[in-house]
Amino acid sequence: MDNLGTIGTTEEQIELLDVATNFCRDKSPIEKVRALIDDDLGYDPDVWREIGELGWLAIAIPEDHDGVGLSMAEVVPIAEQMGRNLLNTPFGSTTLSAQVLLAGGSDAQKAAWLPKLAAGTASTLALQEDNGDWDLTNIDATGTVSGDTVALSGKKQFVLWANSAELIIASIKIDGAVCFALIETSAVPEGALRREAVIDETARSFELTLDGITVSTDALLDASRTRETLEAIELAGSLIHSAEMTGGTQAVIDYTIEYLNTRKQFDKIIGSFQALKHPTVENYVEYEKSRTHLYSAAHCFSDQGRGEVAVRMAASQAHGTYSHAADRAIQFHGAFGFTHDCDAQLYRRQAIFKGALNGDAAWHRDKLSALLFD
Amino acid sequence: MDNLGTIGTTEEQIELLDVATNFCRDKSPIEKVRALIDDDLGYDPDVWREIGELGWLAIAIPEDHDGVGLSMAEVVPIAEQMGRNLLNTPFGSTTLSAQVLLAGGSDAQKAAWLPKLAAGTASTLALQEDNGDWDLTNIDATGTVSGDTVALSGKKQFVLWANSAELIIASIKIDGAVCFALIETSAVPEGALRREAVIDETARSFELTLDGITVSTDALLDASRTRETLEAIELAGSLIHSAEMTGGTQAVIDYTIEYLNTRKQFDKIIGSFQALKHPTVENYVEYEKSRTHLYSAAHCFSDQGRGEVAVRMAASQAHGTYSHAADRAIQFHGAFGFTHDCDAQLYRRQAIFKGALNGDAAWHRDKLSALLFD
Amino acid sequence: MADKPNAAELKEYADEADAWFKENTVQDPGFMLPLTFMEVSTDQQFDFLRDWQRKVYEAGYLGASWPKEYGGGGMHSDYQRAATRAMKKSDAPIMLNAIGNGWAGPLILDLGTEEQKQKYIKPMLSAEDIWCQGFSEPENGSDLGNAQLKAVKDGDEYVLNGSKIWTSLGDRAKYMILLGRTDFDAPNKYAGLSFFLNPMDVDGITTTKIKKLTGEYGFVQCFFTDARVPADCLFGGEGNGWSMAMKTLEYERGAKVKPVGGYFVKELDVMDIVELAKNSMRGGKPLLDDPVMRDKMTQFMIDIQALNLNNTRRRMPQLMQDRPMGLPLMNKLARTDLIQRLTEFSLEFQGSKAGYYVGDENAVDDGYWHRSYLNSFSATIGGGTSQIQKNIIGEHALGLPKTR
Amino acid sequence: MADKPNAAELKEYADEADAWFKENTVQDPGFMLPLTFMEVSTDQQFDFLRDWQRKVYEAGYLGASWPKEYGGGGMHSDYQRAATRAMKKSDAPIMLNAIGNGWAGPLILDLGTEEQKQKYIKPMLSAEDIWCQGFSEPENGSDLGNAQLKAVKDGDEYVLNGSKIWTSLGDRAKYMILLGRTDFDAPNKYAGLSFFLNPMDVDGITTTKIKKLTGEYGFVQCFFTDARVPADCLFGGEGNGWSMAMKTLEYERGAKVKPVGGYFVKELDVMDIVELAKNSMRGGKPLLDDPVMRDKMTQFMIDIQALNLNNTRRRMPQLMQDRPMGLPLMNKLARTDLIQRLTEFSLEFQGSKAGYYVGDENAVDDGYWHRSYLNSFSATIGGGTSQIQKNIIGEHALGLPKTR
Repeated sequence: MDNLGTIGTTEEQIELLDVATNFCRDKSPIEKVRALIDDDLGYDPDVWREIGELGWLAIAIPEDHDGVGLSMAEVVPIAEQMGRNLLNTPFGSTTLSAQVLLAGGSDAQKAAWLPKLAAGTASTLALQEDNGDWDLTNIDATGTVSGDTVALSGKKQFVLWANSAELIIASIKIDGAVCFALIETSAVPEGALRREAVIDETARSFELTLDGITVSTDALLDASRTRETLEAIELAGSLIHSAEMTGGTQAVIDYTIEYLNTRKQFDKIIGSFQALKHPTVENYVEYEKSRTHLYSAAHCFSDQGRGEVAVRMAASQAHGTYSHAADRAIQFHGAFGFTHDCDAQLYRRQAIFKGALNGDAAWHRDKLSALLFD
Repeated sequence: MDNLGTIGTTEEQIELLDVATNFCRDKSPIEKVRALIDDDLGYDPDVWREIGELGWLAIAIPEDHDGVGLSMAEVVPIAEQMGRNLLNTPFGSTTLSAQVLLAGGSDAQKAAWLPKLAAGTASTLALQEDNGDWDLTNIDATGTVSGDTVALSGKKQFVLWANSAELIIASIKIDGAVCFALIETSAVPEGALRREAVIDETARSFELTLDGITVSTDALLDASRTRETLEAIELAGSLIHSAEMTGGTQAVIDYTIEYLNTRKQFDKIIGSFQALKHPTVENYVEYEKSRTHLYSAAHCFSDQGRGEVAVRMAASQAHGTYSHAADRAIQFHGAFGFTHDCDAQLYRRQAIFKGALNGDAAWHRDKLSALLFD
Repeated sequence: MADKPNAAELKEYADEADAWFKENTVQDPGFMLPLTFMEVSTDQQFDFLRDWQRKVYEAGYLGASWPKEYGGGGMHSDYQRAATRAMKKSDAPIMLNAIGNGWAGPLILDLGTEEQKQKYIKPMLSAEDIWCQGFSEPENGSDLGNAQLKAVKDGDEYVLNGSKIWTSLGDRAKYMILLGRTDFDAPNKYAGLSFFLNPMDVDGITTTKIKKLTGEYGFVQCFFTDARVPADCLFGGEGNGWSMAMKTLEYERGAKVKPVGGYFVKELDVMDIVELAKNSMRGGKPLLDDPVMRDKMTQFMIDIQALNLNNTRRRMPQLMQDRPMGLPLMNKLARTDLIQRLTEFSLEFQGSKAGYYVGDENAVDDGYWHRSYLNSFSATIGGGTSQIQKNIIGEHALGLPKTR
Repeated sequence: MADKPNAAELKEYADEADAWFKENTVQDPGFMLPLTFMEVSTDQQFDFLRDWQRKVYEAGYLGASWPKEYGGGGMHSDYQRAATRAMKKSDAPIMLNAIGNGWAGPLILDLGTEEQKQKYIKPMLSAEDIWCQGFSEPENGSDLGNAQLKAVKDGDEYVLNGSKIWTSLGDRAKYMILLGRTDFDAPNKYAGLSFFLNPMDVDGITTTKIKKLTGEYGFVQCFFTDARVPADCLFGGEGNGWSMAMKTLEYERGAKVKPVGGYFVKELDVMDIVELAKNSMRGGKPLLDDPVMRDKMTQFMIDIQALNLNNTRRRMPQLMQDRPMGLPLMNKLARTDLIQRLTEFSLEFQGSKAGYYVGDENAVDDGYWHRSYLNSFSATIGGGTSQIQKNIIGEHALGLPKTR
């Protein structure tokens, strides 16, 4: 198997890890996370502005588009720490949008949007549809070209942060071929966006009705690069989600350990019971494997062949581990774990949501098996 | 799902359970089991004679063939207790042979052999070949008919107890169609039987070279009933193996509990450590599920549709549970578990062997899924 | 003791019951009905279930085999069983008054005075008096024996101070079976406990709702501040609280329960999951064509069938000779864990739509599976966590030493 | 301290080493070579491995970075690492003298006297003196601190009485690192222990072979009956036995081990299992076309890759900031459990042929997989069972309270 990757770090990556660790911890205490659950916007605009000022949205954007000119590898520690602190913002969707523009955008489109995104303009993607399929090419939304305009129709689900994005990149089919349309939210009619009730209460997700929206043909991504664009979405998306899930896994395990070290039953600290200690150790071992796969995926990301194997391993490991660790976190908190006040449910719900957005562990294993054995 | 079975017992079944429980415990103490490992025959001829005298080999044979006229349901408790006490004899292969004759034998063949088998003549089957496949129709051994004789060729593996059987029922292909030949071991040339080195040291298994063996065409089972014959082998065989495995599971769990209740480490009886207690409880729960499936399979055995579902559930549950319980038994016995003197390995090895003979848990699940979902 | 009916009599009764429930069961009241008495979160749900229980009782299909003189039907328990089967057949809603009918009622019938039976049983059956349970305390979720709620005798009253938590229907109940500490100097923690049939409508008892991880309500925490209750609420005598509590747990576990009838928890019908799997698509193909999913689902079917058959085998002593306590003790652990794994697995069927939750028009089965999965923890945690169940089985069925 | 070589120097050395091992490694001596020093069961295997170690040592590829004055090569450890890599590349056999080179050697170099270094190191490297370990006792497999072997000072000798068990090469070793109790009245069980570099060729020491669950041999039990050994065998002083023993365990765990070079355990090459899977047929089709098997194998690949990458990440403090002890402590648990599950899984590939065992002409890969699975328990049990590893990780990496 010559497509198994290695692991390594860059100086910038580690510096960003240190900065992000402190920033996310300071800006996203759990009280604030819970307060934002009941907030329409769902995040703190000041924190979002600071994220932009820190240049974190520009990291993986080339310098000639006002970016920092680093790679997705340096995005990973930031996304990881955001996930760890449930600091949920349009960071992921905006970063991913930039990667999509880089993969499939025309020079004009890049020039028009990348500097904006690098500077902190929120953006998002509209990919999923009602069939529940993770195959991004299995879509029914269409675009009909007449002259230099494209009339869109169909429905998109799980359009994250659409309430604060200026740009929505939507997948559609034109004459049966998948392509992508850049939709400015200013052009989205009243009521075309419906906030969805999603399992992760810290996220904001919307259903977008395309009917009645038209875009100029200039707003279509390069149809000849659809394959590269889809790959960018799958791989960059999986990398970001894996980072967020791995951070969340660390947090939910630490949260559980904290409880096991303080809660008493039968006059004993419950962490001394092997029935709780050993499964927690097992989850911790799986977490370290997640983090190893994550930084391997970051390291190999741009490496043909190895990149996809590493990313899918990271995604599969991260989702499976996050789900199980959070599931056990609820159980091990006993009756308190059954309450909304216990943070365990926040992580469990997020693990479900991330898997739904990005493909669950089984899905990535299926893709992996072809890369490994065929 | 109208093919899910129920559970029930017969009076004879429960009486036999009581008798077999005592008989097998008394006749097969572990010292004797270990002594027989180094014995060529592999079982105690006196015990075998007693089994015959008890009529246990006649249970599922109709009265008009000198049988008891009960069913496979009443064979189950006996096979279970034999497995529980590692009392390994040609009982299973002989019982199965009778079922095969009943399913596919001519009146003459039944009349010739069933009374013998009922009276304690050992018999066995030759089904497996070198392809490792559990699909009994995937065989290469052939029979070539000329006049009223059939010349056999090919090799058969895992012919159990061939050293003491008078009859071997071998699957072969004649003109591409699977059928079965009755081979009297008296007609097997010198050196055609090679004792195999198998993982279960309490079993006796042989490779049979068919080349040079000829049988009369009268010794072929009814070719028009091959499907029924194959089904009898699969289902009756699985039922017997499931019973033996379920008995073995009970024994290996009891053996482990015994150790956990006596062994001390760190000045504590190790059974008080949840790291050992809880997995043992989990294995015990699975064992009770095995036994429930087993007696459900016995109860539904002759019930069209439900029978196969129940038997395959029993086989899958029994093999998976036996394997895991014995695996943990080795581990939980610590360094002693790593020795040949610890009985845990006897059970672990038998679980591997039974799965190899009868199809492992995954194989039966695969068959089940078609019965349940298609 | 009422006469055992002959087959014909029972058949006739069963047919009547089937017909009655077929006619009277409301399948969809227009809002989600709780699957268990622990999930009643809205007035709408409460009122509906209370009315339903009364209706069933008045039709004679609840408490049919409880003594006539206290409000029961006085019939042989075979009749009640037939009625309960009829409820199941028609998928009728749960009986609301679980703690009353399932815990307090059997205890009172078993050990109560004539006066107590007269006072409590009938209104309990008719759901006029709702009961709740006050065993757990914030600091002693698993360690009931360590209950600290203070109950001090003062004349012909007890003065209660402390708090109870995880109380289903605690804000709607008229009575609570309460475990309090009357003696803080007892030789051991159990000996200091006493058991009360405690009225909730007295000064000094307040409740606050607890929001569940599902986002819904269903439990309350009860605070007792110098609450004064009549001394004759004491049940079983001072210092016998632990044995009384253990008895109620036995009734719950199904040991020597008089069959009041009905069910307080609707078992999730696993066949619904098979349906979900059959109707789910993945990559344009039915999910059950995916061999990995098929294999997992098949394993679940094997587990489900085993637990269903166990319920029959539990009544077959001839197949329980070696460890008779095993099957009875393992049922809760095995079933609640299986439901948890199964409902979790059901999310895998939904692909990206697993991201939706109760309340979204696009959610699969209105989010039923997510809700069921999250609610499944109440069963793996409540009534002794799965971890504690394993101790119980290990110690009482397998004879392994205590963990302490 | 020897100089660190520059890239060119190292490359030249590495090329020489590669060439030497390529030329001198015997892949198939005509009998099964042990994968670990614990599996040496026949004279044939022992003699072969002893000769091989001497040959490697004499070629300068073992102990290359140990001090010249005691028989080492005195070179920078980068050279030894290059040599060890060369061994791996050529899949060379293991180094036989594990306890000597891996445990006793580092301890003696670390804390021994000049005289001890002169006496023990060279013959240890050349495999002339084989060493074994005497920590475990029949009654104290996991609880080393409770060792009871009695060591009583008598003039200039110690008199030993007791028994040691699970001693690899115990019947072939010249020395044993032995944990004995010199003080039965010590304040705690640890304080009574002392550590000896114990000669095996004295009267009163006898050994009996232990048959392993594989059917092979590899361990012995050692009996000490009034065995008299010189007092200067005591190492580290009376009462310091526990800290000496802990030090050797540290060397084993890889902490501050001087790289003697080579390996004592051949890691099973998981890619062999992929090969097995690819070459296995089921129902006339390649096993890896079976989606369920594919999925399981893929999961194993994810686990394998994680553990392999962990070995690199362990040397990256920048990615171990939060729980620095985590990765080092989990390695043994994770790897040995994985190998056990993986070798067990490999039996599933074989269909009915899984029934064969070592010694049958029809056995898949001569029964290698069955043997590897059964042998895997020596790693999940020896050196602290997986259960004990979880305690260690829980307590030392996660800060959870002790279980007692």
